[in-house]
Amino acid sequence: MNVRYGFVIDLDRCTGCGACMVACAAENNVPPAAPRATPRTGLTPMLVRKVSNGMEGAARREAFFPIACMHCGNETPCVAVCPQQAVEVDKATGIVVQMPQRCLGCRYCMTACPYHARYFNWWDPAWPAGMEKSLNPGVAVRMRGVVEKCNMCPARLHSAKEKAAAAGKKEIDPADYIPACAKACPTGAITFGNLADKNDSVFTAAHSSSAFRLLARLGTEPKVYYKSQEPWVRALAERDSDHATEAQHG
Amino acid sequence: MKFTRRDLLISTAGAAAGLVLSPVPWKLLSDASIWTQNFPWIPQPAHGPVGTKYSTCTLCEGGCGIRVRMAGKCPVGVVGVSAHPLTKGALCPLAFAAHQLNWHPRRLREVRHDGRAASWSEALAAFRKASSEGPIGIVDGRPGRAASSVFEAFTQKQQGSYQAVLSAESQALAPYADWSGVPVASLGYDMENARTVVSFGAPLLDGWGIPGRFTHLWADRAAGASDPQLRLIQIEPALSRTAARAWQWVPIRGGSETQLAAGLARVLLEERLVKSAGPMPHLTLDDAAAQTGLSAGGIRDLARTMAENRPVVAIAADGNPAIAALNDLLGAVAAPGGIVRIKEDTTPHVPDAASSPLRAMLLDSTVPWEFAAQADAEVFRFAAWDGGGNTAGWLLPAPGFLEELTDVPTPPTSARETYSVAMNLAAPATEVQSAAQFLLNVDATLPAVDKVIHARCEGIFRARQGTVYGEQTLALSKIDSAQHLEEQLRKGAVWMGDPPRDGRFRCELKEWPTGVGVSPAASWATAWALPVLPALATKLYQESTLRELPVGRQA
Amino acid sequence: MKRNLLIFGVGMALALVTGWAAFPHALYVRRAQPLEFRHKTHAEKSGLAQCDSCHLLGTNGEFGGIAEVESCAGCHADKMGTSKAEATLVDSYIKPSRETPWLVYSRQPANVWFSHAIHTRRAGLACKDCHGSMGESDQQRIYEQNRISGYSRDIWGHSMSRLERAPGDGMKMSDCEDCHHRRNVEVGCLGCHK
Amino acid sequence: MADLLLIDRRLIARGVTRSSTLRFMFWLVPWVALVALGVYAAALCLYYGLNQTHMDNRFAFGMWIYLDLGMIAMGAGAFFTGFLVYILKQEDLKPILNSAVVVGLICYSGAVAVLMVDVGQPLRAWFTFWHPNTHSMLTEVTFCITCYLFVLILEYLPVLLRNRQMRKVPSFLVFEYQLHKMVPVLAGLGAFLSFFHQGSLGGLYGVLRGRPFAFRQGFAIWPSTFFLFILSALAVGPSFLMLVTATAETLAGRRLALPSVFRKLGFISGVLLGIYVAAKAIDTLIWLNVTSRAVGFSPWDFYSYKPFGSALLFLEIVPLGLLPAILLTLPMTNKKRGWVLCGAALACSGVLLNRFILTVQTLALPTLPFDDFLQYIPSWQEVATFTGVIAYGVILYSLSYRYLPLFGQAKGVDKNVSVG
Amino acid sequence: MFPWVDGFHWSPGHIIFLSLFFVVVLTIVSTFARAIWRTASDFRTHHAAETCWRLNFAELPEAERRCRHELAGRLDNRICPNAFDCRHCAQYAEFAALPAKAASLQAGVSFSSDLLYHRGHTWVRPEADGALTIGLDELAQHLIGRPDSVQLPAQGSAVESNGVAWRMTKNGHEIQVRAPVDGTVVATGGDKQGWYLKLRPHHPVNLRHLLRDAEVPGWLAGELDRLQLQFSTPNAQPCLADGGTLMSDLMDAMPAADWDAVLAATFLQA
Repeated sequence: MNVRYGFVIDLDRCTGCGACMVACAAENNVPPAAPRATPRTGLTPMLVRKVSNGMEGAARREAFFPIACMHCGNETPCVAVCPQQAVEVDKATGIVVQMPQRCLGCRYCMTACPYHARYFNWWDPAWPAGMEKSLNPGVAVRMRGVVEKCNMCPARLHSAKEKAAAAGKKEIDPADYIPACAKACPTGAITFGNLADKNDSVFTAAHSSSAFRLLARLGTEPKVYYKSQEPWVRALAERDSDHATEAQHG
Repeated sequence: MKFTRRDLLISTAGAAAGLVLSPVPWKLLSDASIWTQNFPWIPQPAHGPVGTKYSTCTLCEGGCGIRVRMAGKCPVGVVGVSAHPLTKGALCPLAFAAHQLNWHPRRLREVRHDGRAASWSEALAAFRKASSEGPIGIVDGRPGRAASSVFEAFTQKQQGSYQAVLSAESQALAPYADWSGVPVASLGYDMENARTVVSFGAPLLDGWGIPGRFTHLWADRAAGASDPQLRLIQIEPALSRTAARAWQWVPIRGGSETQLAAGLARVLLEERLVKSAGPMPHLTLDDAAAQTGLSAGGIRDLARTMAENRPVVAIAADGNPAIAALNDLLGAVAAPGGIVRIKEDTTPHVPDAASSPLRAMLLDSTVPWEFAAQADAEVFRFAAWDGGGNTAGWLLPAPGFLEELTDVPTPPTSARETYSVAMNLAAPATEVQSAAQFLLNVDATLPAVDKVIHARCEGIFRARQGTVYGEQTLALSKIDSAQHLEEQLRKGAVWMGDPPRDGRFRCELKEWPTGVGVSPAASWATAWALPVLPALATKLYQESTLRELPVGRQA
Repeated sequence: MKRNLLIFGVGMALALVTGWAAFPHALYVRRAQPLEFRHKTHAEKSGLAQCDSCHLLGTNGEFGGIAEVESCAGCHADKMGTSKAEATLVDSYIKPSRETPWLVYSRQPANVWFSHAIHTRRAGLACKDCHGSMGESDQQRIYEQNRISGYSRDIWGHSMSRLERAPGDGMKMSDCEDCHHRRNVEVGCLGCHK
Repeated sequence: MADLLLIDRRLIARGVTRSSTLRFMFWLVPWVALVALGVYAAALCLYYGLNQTHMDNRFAFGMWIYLDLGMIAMGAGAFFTGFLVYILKQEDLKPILNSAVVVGLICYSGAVAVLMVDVGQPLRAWFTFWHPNTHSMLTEVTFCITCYLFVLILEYLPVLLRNRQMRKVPSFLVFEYQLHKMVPVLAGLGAFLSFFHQGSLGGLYGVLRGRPFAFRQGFAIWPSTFFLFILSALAVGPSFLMLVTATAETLAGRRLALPSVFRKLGFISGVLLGIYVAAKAIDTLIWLNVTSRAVGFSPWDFYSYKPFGSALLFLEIVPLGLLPAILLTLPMTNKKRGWVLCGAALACSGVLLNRFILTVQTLALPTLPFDDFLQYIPSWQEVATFTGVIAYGVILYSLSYRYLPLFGQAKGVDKNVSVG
Repeated sequence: MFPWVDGFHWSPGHIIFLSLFFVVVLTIVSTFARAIWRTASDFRTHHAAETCWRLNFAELPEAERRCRHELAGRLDNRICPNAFDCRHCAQYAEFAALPAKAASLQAGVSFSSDLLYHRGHTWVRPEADGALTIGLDELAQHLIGRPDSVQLPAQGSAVESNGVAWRMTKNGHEIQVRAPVDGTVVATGGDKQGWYLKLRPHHPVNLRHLLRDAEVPGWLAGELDRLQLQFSTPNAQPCLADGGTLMSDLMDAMPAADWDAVLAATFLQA
């Protein structure tokens, strides 16, 4: 059956706690920041950004946008530009896969990505002495000089597959494969599932009236949907220019 | 014929041609790139299969259920347990990287005395000497644990003093305890049944109480709705994380919570919005408005909203009595949706005062690093991580995350009594001793932690009430033996008691309190008692603009 | 002219000899296994004929890999022979229950995810399809490690040209791909990389 | 020292006069120093990784990519002159052909060298050839530039072998003769390759649908920038050549190319520039009114961030596009060496500005509604590498000028005393 | 890149791209290989020397490329288009018919009229037995004096016209003497003997390209003028003894002069 994994993120439920960011980093063996790293040189495959309605005082509202790779389904910008096929759209799952072992670090994909969801390993990955014992065995550590991003926690997909195979089943149990960010979200703001399956909760959520996608008009068919009841958030996301200019960087 | 320069050139050309036809350049090219794919200086994860264990997080007293992935004796991943009755699978952001803490650069790795390396035997000798010379004060950051009863047993035998340092959440409940005589540990907030929650600066959505409990409640019943089932009103000077997502944010002048409470009380009483006739605050509405920076109308509207959407409960970030009084006035004490009694025991709170000037103090690893010990006492400080600063006295490496067998009693703010056990799943990263173990080495007649846990399990089993949430959810009555219960708990299950048959209690309030509570700690630090943060916290404060690094913490 | 050709040829020959004969020796460092383990003996004498009697597959399909020292202790709790290896096994590994630092011929790098469960259970491959006749081996081969990449020589295979290779001799990505193409099983990068 | 003087003298062709060895060495010293610094900076980047630069996840491309685009545009003179001489049989341009080849070689080898530092994993760069993604403009660029570099080397070889000492070896001399006979083939090949990678460099940004500021519609698989880049490269190639020649002339204190050559190059450059400017203007209009609006961006917002105002757009098209085109083509200005050079300079800076806008401004502009406009100041390592490459170019050109017949017929022309 | 390598697609775009690439690579490689091959065959077919000479000739300054008939005063101004090989000159007969005006040599370099001269300052004397003796002319001898070393070709080896006849070294300068004619070496002499090589010509000998009679003084006069110019560098002593003969062994006499240039010009090196 045709699987298209995707996220639906309910911004109204997001408290910006950052659990998804930490859980993602822990699951995928993302190293802690190098001493000189900044928000612009860090490694945050899942990044929560704070936005506001630009008002001051009691009228001020703030919301949080969890931003990961949008796993674009059409004209995927990064796939087309990679000179050596280090990025591909996985046929079976629709996951946009970044292969650090193939990557030569030209960073063309990063310039191509409108969501800035791709990150370059500016430093050699390093952990405090002994902490490498706490690394997730299911994920290889990336090396310096390559691009990485959200691959939808492949290690979890792998163990789900393995479990299914051991049980002699062809299809994995959806409960066995939930990416770290979705699993970690304390308010259930991040939901994960198969967007191609009409019975899946994310399908209905993605097609609800309050659902939208960032930069949808670029036509790249991102597989990450956002939901919000708050008009100003939706206006901001749809780049209603007078909001957009006031919008603050999270 | 001699070998000319020309010949050299030609033979070199030949060699070049030959080299191209040999594996050398190609294999080297291939191996070089493979080398770049596994740089030898890059750490690689361990080989071999991984298992899963259930337990309870002990980083704070929230008592969240955790599922730990173990590679051998090493935790390699932490996630929440969705079956957990209190947290429903939610964890604070830092718990997801908690398994890194044991290798934190500031992990205490050896016994230190006045900043110099020392040995456990020396520490033991010094403590024995001290306890023979005078009373010992033991400070406990999380009363009610098995270790706590070891401490109490020791201090009773030694005529020392046992003192508990309460978290902000417990402090907020202290006024009710003082007015009603019900111990703080027996009180909680019944938020599940509240329609309006008015938070006076308490970070309800940012790790307050049991991280996940209220966020879940809020997410299910409030998030995004313009007319929600649960109204969260945040009264706070700054637009905090909680304020940002609250139904209403009331920005007031910093530290004027008491005045606002008084103002609200005045409106409630004057407009007869409450049945009970409590003491009238002296502060006038206009003064309250002036001092809080709100308009009188604003305070009035707020009071009306609170009165109209009952049950309502006001939550203080600290032990501010005025807010407790406000709750009493609103009828939120000993009422559904308000402050409730979670068990019927009436054991009075252990007096904090020391019998006589203390010869030495033993600080448990749960005591916040900021705690100031009695100046002239010799300090035996247990800690898993060095909070920096004080080097005086003894610094004793305590077990880190998942390195110690301990139990987790009912977390503050919980509306139900709970009990769970955290096993020592991880092999200690260094030679460690818990304070309780240390005391047992001093005096072998004390009850051992596992004995106490065993006894408590039997106690719970004898009471025949409550439910055990483990691999499957079981009413305790279905469990055949105390051993079985203990096994379940040791496997990571949590027991949750039923509400007490009689939850009634009354607060005797003569006059409106004017005292100001102690100011609360910075927001996410309240959810984080440890002096250090997991390495991956850099994602939150260094590699993104999501949070500021909490004061005095380091990743 | 002839002379030039001769000199050219000499240079070429030298390069070829170096490249095909000397280079492989220089490239790989030879290391001995910590113990001399005989698959054959274990299969015949102790009836451990099945690979999975020691190399277990977990309930969730995770592969146990090489047997942990406990399972050896099952029989080798005490010395079963007088051989030196036996003594080493018991004294330096079983008694202190220290894992034996085997050098795994078919060890793949950290970025490779290979599920034995999927290949044996679903694809129905036999162990020897990839590992060759490891099971009948009476003698352990010397372990050769690439000085640059750190890989076992089995990954590239023993012939430098990678021509005529037996099963298990050569476990590069291209070898996996060949097999996948033959059975037209298509898995993307995610299928084998982690 | 004496030996050095002797060697130097023996390397200089008989009958031509060059500045004294000492003078030449003094001239080289600062450039050598810059190269050394550049090599050191590059080594830092290769050893410690690209954290030595001030690039970041948003500014994933920086000064170096700009250098590459700029240099390769300037190097277009090499293939274009070859094309004019050997394919279009413009024999009168032959005298500057060698000089053009050297300029090309410098630009391309420099660009490739910088790219090797710029990528995070140089040791894996060959993967691009082994597992090419033929949809990627970068693949096209990599393949073409690498091939063309070899072509340039083959074109440079004859020039090199004509050195006075080299030619003493009969086999070298004959080889030079035979290779030179086949240069037309190479010229054709060079034209083919350059055509594609000049274009692909434009396509590099034109295809980025994620960057509405750079994204352009196009024909077949190529966005309009593909063709604009080819045009602009063709236009400035000769201009840059003229500037180089003129500089060499002032330094050498002698005429190296006949005024007719300048006039011809200027005219060609001017005409092409005119076409380019027209095309560019049309393209910009289409982009302003169709392309960027289609994806929900109001294009003038892009110019609302200082210092990148719409003035830049005007500057690029009119004073640095139209004006030089006129200067170079109008008979009255085209005849005057001064005007021609001025036009050439303007044309070159116009195209350099175009490359700058495309590389730097594109990345600086926000795409997400809650993004910021970013600043990026290169680190000293980046600048040092940059200048190092420039210095390398100067050195290679000086050496070639001194020891090789760069300006074929010019030798006979005149032999007044040398200054440079 | 190849069908058996990961990432190869049987899609038109991919195939077209790669085949174009391979065509380009093949063109580059074959161009290079072809140049090498042709070079080799030039040497095999003994065209190499001729090619080298023609390339060098093209590089010579005009003053050194003047036609023999101009030297003989038969013409006013003519640059030789045939690399000094009058055997292929279409107009030779026509010009040779014109009257010559013999130039007079003031500085005493003598020459004999029974010798045929080559512009590379060698002379050829046809012997009775059909062999050709080759020697260094007087001007060259005066310049060099006694060479430090002489490398003569082995007996039986072939010498090609305008190729290297033999090599000499003097004060660290290597001198390649161009062969005036081609043939096989039958005997070798040296500076003591006054001649260097005896050649047996390959094919019926044609010495039309060598200078004779009236052409020689004109040519030598030009050469002397050139030397005058080249020696008139500041720190050079007067080199032409007034009225007397040309000083012998000038290389030792005036080390300061730019011998590199002088020798190159004298022996027709570019």
